[in-house]
Amino acid sequence: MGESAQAWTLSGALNRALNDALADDERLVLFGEDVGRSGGVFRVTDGLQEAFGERRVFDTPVGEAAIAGVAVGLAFAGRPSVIEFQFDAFSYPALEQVIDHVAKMRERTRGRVDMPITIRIPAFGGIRGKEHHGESPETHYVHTAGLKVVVPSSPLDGYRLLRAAIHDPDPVVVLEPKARYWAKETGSLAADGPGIGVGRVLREGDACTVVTYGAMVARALEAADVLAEEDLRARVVDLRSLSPLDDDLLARCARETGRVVVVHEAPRTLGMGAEIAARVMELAFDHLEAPVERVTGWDVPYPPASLEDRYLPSPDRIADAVRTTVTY
Amino acid sequence: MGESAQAWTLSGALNRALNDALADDERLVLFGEDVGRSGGVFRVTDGLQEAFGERRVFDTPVGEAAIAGVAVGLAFAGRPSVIEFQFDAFSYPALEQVIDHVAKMRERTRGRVDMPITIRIPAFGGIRGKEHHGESPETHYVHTAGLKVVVPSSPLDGYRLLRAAIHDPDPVVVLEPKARYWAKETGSLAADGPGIGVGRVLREGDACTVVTYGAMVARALEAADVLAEEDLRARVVDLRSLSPLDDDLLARCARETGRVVVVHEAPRTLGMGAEIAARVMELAFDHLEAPVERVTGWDVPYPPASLEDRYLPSPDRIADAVRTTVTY
Amino acid sequence: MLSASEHGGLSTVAAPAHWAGSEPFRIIADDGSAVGDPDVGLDDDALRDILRRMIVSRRLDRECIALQRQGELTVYPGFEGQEAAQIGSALALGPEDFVFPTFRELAVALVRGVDAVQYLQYHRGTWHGGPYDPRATRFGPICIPIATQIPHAAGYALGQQLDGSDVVTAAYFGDGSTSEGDFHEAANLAGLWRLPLVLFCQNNGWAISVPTARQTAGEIWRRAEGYGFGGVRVDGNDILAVYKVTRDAVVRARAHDGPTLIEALTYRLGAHSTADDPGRYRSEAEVKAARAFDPLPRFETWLRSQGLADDASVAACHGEAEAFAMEVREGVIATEAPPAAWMFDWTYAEPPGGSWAQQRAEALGG
Amino acid sequence: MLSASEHGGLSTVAAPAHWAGSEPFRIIADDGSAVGDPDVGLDDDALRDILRRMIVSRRLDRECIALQRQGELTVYPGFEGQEAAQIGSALALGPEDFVFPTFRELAVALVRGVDAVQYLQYHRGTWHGGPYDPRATRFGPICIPIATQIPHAAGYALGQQLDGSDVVTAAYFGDGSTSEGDFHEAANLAGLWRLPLVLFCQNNGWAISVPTARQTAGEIWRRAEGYGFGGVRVDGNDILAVYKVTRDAVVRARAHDGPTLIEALTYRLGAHSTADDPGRYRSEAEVKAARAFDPLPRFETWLRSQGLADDASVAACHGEAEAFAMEVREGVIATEAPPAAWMFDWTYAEPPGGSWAQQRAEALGG
Ligand SMILES: Cc1ncc(C[n+]2csc(CCOP(=O)(O)OP(=O)(O)O)c2C)c(N)n1
Ligand SMILES: Cc1ncc(C[n+]2csc(CCOP(=O)(O)OP(=O)(O)O)c2C)c(N)n1
Ligand SMILES: [Mg+2]
Ligand SMILES: [Mg+2]
Repeated sequence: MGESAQAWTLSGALNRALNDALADDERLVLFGEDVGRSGGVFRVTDGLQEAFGERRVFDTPVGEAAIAGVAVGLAFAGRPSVIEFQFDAFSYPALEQVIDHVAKMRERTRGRVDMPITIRIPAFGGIRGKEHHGESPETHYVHTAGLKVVVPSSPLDGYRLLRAAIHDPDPVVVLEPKARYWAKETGSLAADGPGIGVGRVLREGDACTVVTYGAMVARALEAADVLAEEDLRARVVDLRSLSPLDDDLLARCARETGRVVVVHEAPRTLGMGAEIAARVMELAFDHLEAPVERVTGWDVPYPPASLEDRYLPSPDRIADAVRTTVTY
Repeated sequence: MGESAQAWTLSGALNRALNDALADDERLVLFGEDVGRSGGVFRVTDGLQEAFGERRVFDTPVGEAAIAGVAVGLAFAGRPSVIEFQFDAFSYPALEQVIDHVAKMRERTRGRVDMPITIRIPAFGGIRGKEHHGESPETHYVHTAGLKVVVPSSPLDGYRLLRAAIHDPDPVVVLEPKARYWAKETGSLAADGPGIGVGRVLREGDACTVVTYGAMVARALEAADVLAEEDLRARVVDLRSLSPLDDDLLARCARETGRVVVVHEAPRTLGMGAEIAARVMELAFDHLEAPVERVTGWDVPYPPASLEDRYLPSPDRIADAVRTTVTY
Repeated sequence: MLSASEHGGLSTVAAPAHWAGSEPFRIIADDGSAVGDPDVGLDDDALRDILRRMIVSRRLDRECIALQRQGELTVYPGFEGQEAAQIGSALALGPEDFVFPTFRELAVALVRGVDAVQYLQYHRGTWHGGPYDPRATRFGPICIPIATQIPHAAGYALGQQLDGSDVVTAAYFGDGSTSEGDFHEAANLAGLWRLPLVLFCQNNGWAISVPTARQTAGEIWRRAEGYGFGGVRVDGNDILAVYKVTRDAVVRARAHDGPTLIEALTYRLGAHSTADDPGRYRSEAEVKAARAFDPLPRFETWLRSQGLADDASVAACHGEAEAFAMEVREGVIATEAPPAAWMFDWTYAEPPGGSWAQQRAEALGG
Repeated sequence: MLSASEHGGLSTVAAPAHWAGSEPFRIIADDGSAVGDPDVGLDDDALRDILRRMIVSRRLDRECIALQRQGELTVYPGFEGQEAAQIGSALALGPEDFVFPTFRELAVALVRGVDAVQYLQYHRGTWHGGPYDPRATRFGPICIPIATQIPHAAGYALGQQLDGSDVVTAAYFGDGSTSEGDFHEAANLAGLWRLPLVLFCQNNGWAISVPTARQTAGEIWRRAEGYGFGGVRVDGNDILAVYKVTRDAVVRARAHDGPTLIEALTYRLGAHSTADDPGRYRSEAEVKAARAFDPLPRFETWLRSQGLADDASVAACHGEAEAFAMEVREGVIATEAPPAAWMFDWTYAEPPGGSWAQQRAEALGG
């Protein structure tokens, strides 16, 4: 993009990514509920209909199964698409289409029909939302072979990951942490840099590795700050890509720090922490000094706004887990 | 039931469980696609409509979301129900209703409205079925707080678990291993015995614990037979209940054998093996002599019939994993 | 689009675009004059009470928006303009009948006797969609996932049918909701099983930013025929007409004559919710025009013309509304966060031990 | 239920129950006499070719059942009785038009030029639903999850509309499929966007064991009106009538005049699939009665009456059918399991490394 550095929100950076992708590929279309005229509940599609017209950027009726199914049909017609499910839980009505078709059509047709579909979902909690507006749906997608799943944690990386998702010939689910839409980062947007499948170390440390993604990255960094004052240097890894996972990075960090804490908002059982714990054990068993700790949402429905803070991993809980791990 | 011992198929035992539950609770209703007149694709509901009438046992149109939604409405009206989704993948259209309502209604209403709904799903592979007829959907349900999930591996236990599921005031998903519908076991059907949340040791051993469920139980026992000839005594655990998991049993076995192999048909990533590996590490880290091995379906769509044997864990693969583990 | 005069009233502005097409059933015209038979079986007291309810509901709705602005509620979805549709239909139900609402039916909830402060716990973020007792109030939990409550209503109605009860079930939903698969599957069941069910659609012209013309090319009430039962289109801002068609539908359902789909043409005068800025997608002029079809002045005018309302009685209603709004405000503000234990207390009737119990301890210890 | 004579034909037995209600469009009566204009724009060669296709398709269908019984195919869903609906509609499509089928459209596939052996790889269990090239044959992958292909067809049609192409898309589905949410969501989009789409429903009276009367209380073709477009009911065992209504729908779609819902009344003479035992839920007598409405003798009788078929020509068709069935049989039996690597080769266009690549190695090494 070559623009000079400026302050971006995640919403703004994602908006720019969509804009640039639509400009780059004139066959790309973007659709979903309220993404057109109004520009989206979180303004991520703001101005795109105006810029690219109603044939490229359009509103659909309320019906998520059809949104996903139409994307599949468009892929048959040689059109890549970006679709949006308005909130996490509102992606569930489309799960049959996504699991049975979006994820499997390429395999079914022996590679003759790609599914270049980007599924954007404003996801996760932390915005004092109502029921069904704070869910962490990643397990459903990560468990589904044929899909890729990414979660940006910052504006500049959001731009990069969304461009990569749209560019990828495979279907990619982009889970956008709602709680970070308005967080700012200064820099220049660039599509190059680490792609899908690659995690990044955001803070170096050797006492323990905190592995996380999305809005929990900021909390992990906060926890690391606190721990640093105790001379406990925690490494913080932003996974970025939940499927595929960056096995090399996990292996390296587990080996180097011998201790791993996983943090996510989703309920614990069969949340990402389970997979990461299992892989870390497989990849670095002999190096582990302590069991992998999971700091997660509880195995209960996402709570009402007034209890959100008792549900989501806090910097305190993360720091405690690190302390437990290093003193194991 | 007090009947004298006889040979039961899983299909027959489940049929009897439904029959006895319908007889015990006259408010219970049973419905789904082809469960009435025809008695179900796997004959599990055979004869029930005749015995209990069309008002208690009835066919629905093709529409899984409505099947689940109607069960929710019936629960409001004070009626427990048993619903069937005809095959694993055909439970996906109902995931929104199941995740958003079946699992959460009790919490939403502060316990005022129970959801005594039993969701029966003929599941898993191994029958040379078509696409969408060999899926292992357990991850979607186990990750969803508010649900319980059980998987019988044998006729007598099938009877017990299905009766327990129907009796439970919470919604219970019963995943019935299609590949075992016609396997026989001789004994008397009884509803008492280990309930939901309790696993069982099917074969004692101290070299390693093989943890599994459903149709893989028989394969794990086969593997254990082979290993026994090598003087390798593998303990075999049938989980029975995937949610809640029997943490005590997992902890005890991991501590006693120091080595754990998990076997399931579902793709590896975020399959039950991930959760079990994570828990075993949490519960018995200091006792583990080797990383938990996962013998699973691959992270690809369930293959066509002719490749099924290359996808499902075989007794050979299981035995190999045990050997790897014990020589780690 | 129908012009206002074609539309049967005397307004000088055009009716909302989505009111075009088949003529809706109507009793009181936009200007408050009767164009049908206003004797719908309600006596004078009942008619006066209707106006009171409309005024009280609207006042509370506005108070809720104010409470949200002041940070006392989280996002709130207002219903201004839809009072006739909500109250008219709710009054047609009997006390034992059961309602499955969306998230915008506060006026229906009030008719059902739901405690407003309890209801608003949901919007305060102190509990989920079912803070009141749905069984006692016969008003189901607030339901967010669009159209998913319609199969619940079908199931409840089936339960009544199986019990041989004469309870009628009503499902409320919006125009946007009719595009979801769940609407369809439930409506088909309603027809197939001849369920004692009223499917009440408030076509308020909008599904967030999407106008009805971009939601469907058909007329919603016509869908019923494809399911083998009757549909009716009614002027949803004409409270007597709404009451009448709903009561007819309830009578039919109670007599085991099957379901009815009602499309009530109304207009969402406010934003989709307090989080929404309708300036992005609709003009002020359109809203201003729609105000001319406001159900409140229409009914008030007619009521005055019948000698059933005058300045004093209307003022009394407003006084009551004001007092009620203040009472609810206080109640809302006094509502505190529940104990953290509640996150775990209702998840299961028979809660697991093991890791789950340990999580509970961890969460509540912290 | 219509009696046979009301039904326009001369059969002495009653028509299938689900044919009751609105009179379907019909050209050739059950006894092979014309009751409408048989000039549907097909010349004599084309008419002769239709009979040939019907005979060849039926023969292949029976061969597939035999192959399944002999263990050469896994479960196979036959289409006997539905040849007129499938072939008549498929012939009305142009070569560039695109079909999204269910799992029962082998006769359509043959018209589209799909290689039968390739198609049957699916039923042999050597590949998934898309063993042929869907783009080349313009016939989508075999689709199992009921009604999910209908939104795909809507999306493909939307793609054509965006491209300004005049390609028409056809979605095939059954009576049972119309109860799924996906049917509804897609049909609504079709009407809203006036998509160049033909929604072709084969109402064969059964969804596995559930008769149409227990599937819906409405008439399927009537659903269209609720979505703002046209529906038509046709005698699905009258191949000229099917051809005519489908061609009209295709012409409309190609002229950008929007979608059409066609309900073709037919009857599934065989089991749902080779795994199904219809004796559990329907009587032999019913099937025997339905045989009187078999589309093959009907068309053959008419063709003979026009002097376009005689014993020799019919025998030639049967000879060709026999030869084709044998050829396909050999091809099917010769089809072997694919290499295990194929499990991994098509999952991703850009396959992951790490654990995924390692699983691949593990699987293929073993
Ligand atoms: C399944 C699902 N998808 C999307 C949403 C987001 N959403 C909330 S309200 C709404 C529009 C509903 O429109 P309508 O049914 O007309 O009701 P109204 O808001 O006008 O009362 C949408 C799409 C949702 N709540 N649930
Ligand atoms: C989503 C889904 N639910 C259930 C099934 C199981 N099933 C296979 S065929 C069938 C009936 C389909 O009936 P219809 O649409 O009339 O087609 P037909 O079989 O008569 O051709 C059902 C329920 C399925 N394949 N997909
Ligand atoms: Mg609306
Ligand atoms: Mg059918």
